[in-house]
Amino acid sequence: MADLSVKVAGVDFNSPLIAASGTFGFGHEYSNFYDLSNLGGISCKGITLKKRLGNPPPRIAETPSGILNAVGLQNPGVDHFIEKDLPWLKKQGTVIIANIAGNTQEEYGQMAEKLSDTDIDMIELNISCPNVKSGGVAFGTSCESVANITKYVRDHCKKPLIVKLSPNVTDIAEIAKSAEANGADAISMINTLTGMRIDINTGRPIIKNNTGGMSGPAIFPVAVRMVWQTANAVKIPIIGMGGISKWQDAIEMLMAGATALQIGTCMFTDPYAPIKINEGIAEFMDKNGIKSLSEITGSVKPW
Amino acid sequence: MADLSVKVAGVDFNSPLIAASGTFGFGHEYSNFYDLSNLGGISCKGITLKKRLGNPPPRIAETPSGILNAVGLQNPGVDHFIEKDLPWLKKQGTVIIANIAGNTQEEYGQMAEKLSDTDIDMIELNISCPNVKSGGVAFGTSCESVANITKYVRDHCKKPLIVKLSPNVTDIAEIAKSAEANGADAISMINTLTGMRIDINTGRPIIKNNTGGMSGPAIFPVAVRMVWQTANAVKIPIIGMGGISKWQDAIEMLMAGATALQIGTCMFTDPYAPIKINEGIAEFMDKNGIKSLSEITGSVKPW
Amino acid sequence: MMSYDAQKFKVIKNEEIATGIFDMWVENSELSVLAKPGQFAHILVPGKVLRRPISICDADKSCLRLVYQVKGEGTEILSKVKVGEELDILAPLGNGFDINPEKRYCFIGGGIGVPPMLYASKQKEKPVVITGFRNKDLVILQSDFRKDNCELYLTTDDGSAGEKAFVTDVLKRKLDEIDEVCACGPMPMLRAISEICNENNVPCQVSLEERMGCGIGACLVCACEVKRNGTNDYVHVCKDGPVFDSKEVVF
Amino acid sequence: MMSYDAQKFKVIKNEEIATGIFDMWVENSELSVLAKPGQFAHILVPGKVLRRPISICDADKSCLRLVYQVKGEGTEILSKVKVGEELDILAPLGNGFDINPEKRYCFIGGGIGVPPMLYASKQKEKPVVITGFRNKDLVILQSDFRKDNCELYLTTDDGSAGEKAFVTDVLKRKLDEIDEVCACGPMPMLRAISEICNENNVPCQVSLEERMGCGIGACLVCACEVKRNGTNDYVHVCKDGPVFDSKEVVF
Ligand SMILES: Cc1cc2nc3c(=O)[nH]c(=O)nc-3n(C[C@H](O)[C@H](O)[C@H](O)COP(=O)(O)OP(=O)(O)OC[C@H]3O[C@@H](n4cnc5c(N)ncnc54)[C@H](O)[C@@H]3O)c2cc1C
Ligand SMILES: Cc1cc2nc3c(=O)[nH]c(=O)nc-3n(C[C@H](O)[C@H](O)[C@H](O)COP(=O)(O)OP(=O)(O)OC[C@H]3O[C@@H](n4cnc5c(N)ncnc54)[C@H](O)[C@@H]3O)c2cc1C
Ligand SMILES: Cc1cc2nc3c(=O)[nH]c(=O)nc-3n(C[C@H](O)[C@H](O)[C@H](O)COP(=O)(O)O)c2cc1C
Ligand SMILES: Cc1cc2nc3c(=O)[nH]c(=O)nc-3n(C[C@H](O)[C@H](O)[C@H](O)COP(=O)(O)O)c2cc1C
Ligand code: FES
Ligand code: FES
Repeated sequence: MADLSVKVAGVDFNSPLIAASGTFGFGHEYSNFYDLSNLGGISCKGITLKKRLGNPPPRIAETPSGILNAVGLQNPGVDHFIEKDLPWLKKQGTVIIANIAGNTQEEYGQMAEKLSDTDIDMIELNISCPNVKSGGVAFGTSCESVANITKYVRDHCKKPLIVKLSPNVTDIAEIAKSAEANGADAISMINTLTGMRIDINTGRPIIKNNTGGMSGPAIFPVAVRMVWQTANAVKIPIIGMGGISKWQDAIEMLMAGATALQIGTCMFTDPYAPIKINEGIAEFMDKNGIKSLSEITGSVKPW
Repeated sequence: MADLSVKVAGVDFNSPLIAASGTFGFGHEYSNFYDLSNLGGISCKGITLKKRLGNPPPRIAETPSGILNAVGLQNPGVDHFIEKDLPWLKKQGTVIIANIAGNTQEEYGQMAEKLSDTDIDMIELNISCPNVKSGGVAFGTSCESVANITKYVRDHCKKPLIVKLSPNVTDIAEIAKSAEANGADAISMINTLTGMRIDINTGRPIIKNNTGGMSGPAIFPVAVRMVWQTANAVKIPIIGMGGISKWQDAIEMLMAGATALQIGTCMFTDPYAPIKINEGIAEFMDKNGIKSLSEITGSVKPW
Repeated sequence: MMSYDAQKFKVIKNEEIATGIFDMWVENSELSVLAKPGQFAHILVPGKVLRRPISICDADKSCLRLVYQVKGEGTEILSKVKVGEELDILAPLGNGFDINPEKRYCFIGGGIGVPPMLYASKQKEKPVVITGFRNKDLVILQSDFRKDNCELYLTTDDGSAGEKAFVTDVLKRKLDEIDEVCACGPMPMLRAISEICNENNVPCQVSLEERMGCGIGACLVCACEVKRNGTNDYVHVCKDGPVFDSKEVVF
Repeated sequence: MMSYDAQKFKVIKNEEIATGIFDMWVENSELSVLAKPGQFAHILVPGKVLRRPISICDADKSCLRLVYQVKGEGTEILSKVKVGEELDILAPLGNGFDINPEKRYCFIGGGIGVPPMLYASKQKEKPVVITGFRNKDLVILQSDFRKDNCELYLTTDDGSAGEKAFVTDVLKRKLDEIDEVCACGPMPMLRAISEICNENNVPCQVSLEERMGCGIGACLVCACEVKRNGTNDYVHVCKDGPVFDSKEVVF
């Protein structure tokens, strides 16, 4: 079978598919379906300094070819994660990425420091969560704030640092450049597009948070476009995501410029999606005589 | 049957459904399917000062529950429109809106002046077209540029002025406020979300323009969210659009804050969509004892 | 560990049994035998991104029975699936009812909450079963319960079938004869049942609904507020439930 | 003016006639009688936003015949539509071939461009028909053309069926016997045919493909570059075509 390994910011992944933060919890549940080493890595549920209850339900709605969610970063807090979840995760034979979110710069810094003293493989800076009141996406929507937070966390972080970008911006390539210039080792993109659904029978938003983050196949073309624009603007590797649900999407996202991929929503549709996507990628490589995924990354030939 | 009329910026529409610019040409073709007075109005294909050939094909691609297009404003120019198309359109018993796009502020102004001397009903300022090299979306992505162009055109325009907003921005409500403060009589939103698809067999973008504008059901939740945010920020009426494909969507968009609606892509799927959507709206109104669509506009009750 | 593609079920029946309510039997002997009362099936409706959770109404060695009401687009599509087609279903999921062999039970179902009570009631000899519906057009599964030889009560809000009463009216009459209640149905009904049980010191298990993503506990979307050790917390319907101790639930 | 929901066609046949190529007959007597050779049908594939344009391969008083190749998701779904189901089809659309009763024609089809030539060739008595395919697995409609009593040529790129030749090789041999050419197939083939025709002063009509939106001329997405009166312009395959004078087309 084809060699599916990729390297991002010095870290080796045995497959390009990483479980997207928030869709895979801390891995326990999906380990009932398959060996987690089938995944290149796991980006854990977004964690905060202190335990968070998250938003009241309903937290999810369906949309044409997509979903909206507003979980609101429910998580047990960074200390619990380090003590209870990380040790088990590290035994699963896959790269473990901590996805962190803070209310303040200092909180991000504190978490990065705590995690730097563990054997976590990478840290993903979530400055793009649209579903929390303070912090969240606010850090991710201007070049200046992205520059500040990236620099600050970089100074408190000894691990490879991924900055995860929000698509709810006018010029994502500029934002990526800010992250790159201030110490990001990689970019991951895209987080969810903010959306809303209303139940016309009750006149109420379906999601209690009113708005939610859109993910799934519907957003795929936006993600491909943004990855392409960003790949043309930065030199650091990009972990592409947003709506990937089949192997063809994976190839397309790599062609647009991604070095590795994350998948989330497609696992709600089919928990075995990562296995099937990997098989499809391998077949495509074999059929086209492609030895390494790096040959595909960024290979799109624009007109 | 329920009263489907709405009023936007002093103009009366006998139905809330307006054909979205670029999807309906100048109406001739669809008049083979039904009387155009079934529509509340027609926003004509975007016109420019001089004739434009538009982009080379392919100009369209399919995406999950949506499409990408990059027609690039192919049109015969404003003079041809006024002379050849407008007279016929004005006889169709429906509101006629000119959608104008320019390379420079002056071009917009010249077109507005020419159209002000005709019996066109309204002018829609297209500052959000993502598929042309100069002008286009550039005018629509910062508050300052929106303020400038709106003010300039306002000074050259004697017709009710609609400003059409791009969703490819960080804060659409702020942009709407700029348009309102500078003389817009109404907002129409959203134009297409920029996206990209790649043919993995050729490694080429499917659309010759590389990127295209995404429309159709996939973008509906983003449109609803943006209309809701904007309705909370401005007092002028909003013409809501983006992915409406069934009567339920129409009600939802009205609840979010729209006074009238535009529909585009859904007519590619079903040319009779406007007829069916109007029927559904009327039934909903009858069933719920709603006398006027103004009762529905903005009636969402956020949590 | 489940295996790749193990979740294929063959539809062997899919019929309307009351206005807008369908009775579907799906076959997969490997997974059906594992089903416990109160668990649910997470059904992939062709063309949809999210699966639909439906309670297991009954199960035998080879099949699951799922009784569902057409509500929106997903169940509409489901109702058109033909016998012989395959469905992708994750099942059985969640924790079911905890049924003690020593105790006397009352199983209460309201509306589309009635189906899971069938499989549950089969775990006991001649249990009390109370079923409530809005009106006669929505009455389902009566002959199944009767076949099962239970003490069956039928109520409707308008008296168009059975007794004109709420399930709680019947419950109050039977309190002396039972040790525990298992209930599924609309929230107001569950709240009322729970209050009666609490007042009378009768343990009560309720099966809850919440919109779901993964269905297995990973995405945290199906949150349900509970009070445990004096503090409120969110647990998850798909993994921690759908059955909860009614005392914990913040209604 | 067409009427609301007039565009429902009933599928009465949908069979694979060569590897990945399907022969579909759809019934709607009101619209089928209007079909002219070279026009197309715009088919709504269930679940898809965009319709799929397919040439009319044949037509009678009540039915349209559509022969299509499974390429992507839409035609894949189409190939699974069952007899008896209804499809929403806009047809007939576009301008077909302009066939002069006085002239001798040569109809040329390449690959999946062969189907529209069947209906076209039926307009003439014993016309020359040249069909070309990549290999024998993709050969279609030979017996239909033969039934139609035309002078039929079969070529394949690899010689696995008929003559190992390009359609242009045959065309060159027949030039003396014909007055006009109608062709449909891949762009390189059409370009080659067009060049031969130009050199020999034989008029040539070509049927083109382009990705479509509305299918009726309103959205301007199906642009095709032509040279008219010395300047280049975009016309539209759905409304101005799909058949064009090959001299105008900018290949
Ligand atoms: C554990 C559990 C067991 C259930 N058992 C049954 C049963 O046995 N029979 C039955 O008829 N119904 C049952 N339901 C409710 C059933 O899941 C919904 O009616 C169904 O999902 C609606 O889908 P739809 O496509 O018709 O509606 P849509 O409105 O199209 O659904 C849109 C989305 O919202 C979700 N959704 C909508 N309503 C509900 C709801 N009430 N609960 C959870 N998700 C919802 C859908 O799953 C889908 O993701 C159960 C729900 C849960 C959580
Ligand atoms: C006027 C006309 C007549 C045609 N006649 C036939 C015919 O008789 N038999 C036949 O097999 N094919 C014919 N085609 C080509 C056929 O339309 C495409 O093969 C088909 O649309 C592919 O759809 P898909 O869902 O399989 O592919 P997908 O890749 O899923 O399609 C995605 C989108 O691209 C469009 N698309 C993809 N390829 C083409 C193409 N070559 N031309 C136009 N649109 C395309 C689709 O319509 C759809 O909108 C014709 C095309 C045109 C324009
Ligand atoms: C239920 C849910 C929860 C999520 N939680 C997080 C999170 O905690 N942190 C984060 O960075 N992204 C979160 N995301 C965003 C995903 O990681 C991902 O960026 C997005 O879903 C797009 O990818 P997809 O279309 O493959 O799902 C969440 C997404 C979903 C659907
Ligand atoms: C083929 C096509 C051409 C378009 N051309 C224009 C245009 O000329 N001017 C404009 O303002 N919007 C144009 N649009 C955008 C639509 O008017 C509308 O904003 C968008 O499609 C979202 O609505 P929908 O999802 O209902 O199609 C075009 C859209 C499509 C699909
Ligand atoms: S649905 Fe994902 S945790 Fe319950
Ligand atoms: S497809 Fe719309 S103009 Fe041809």
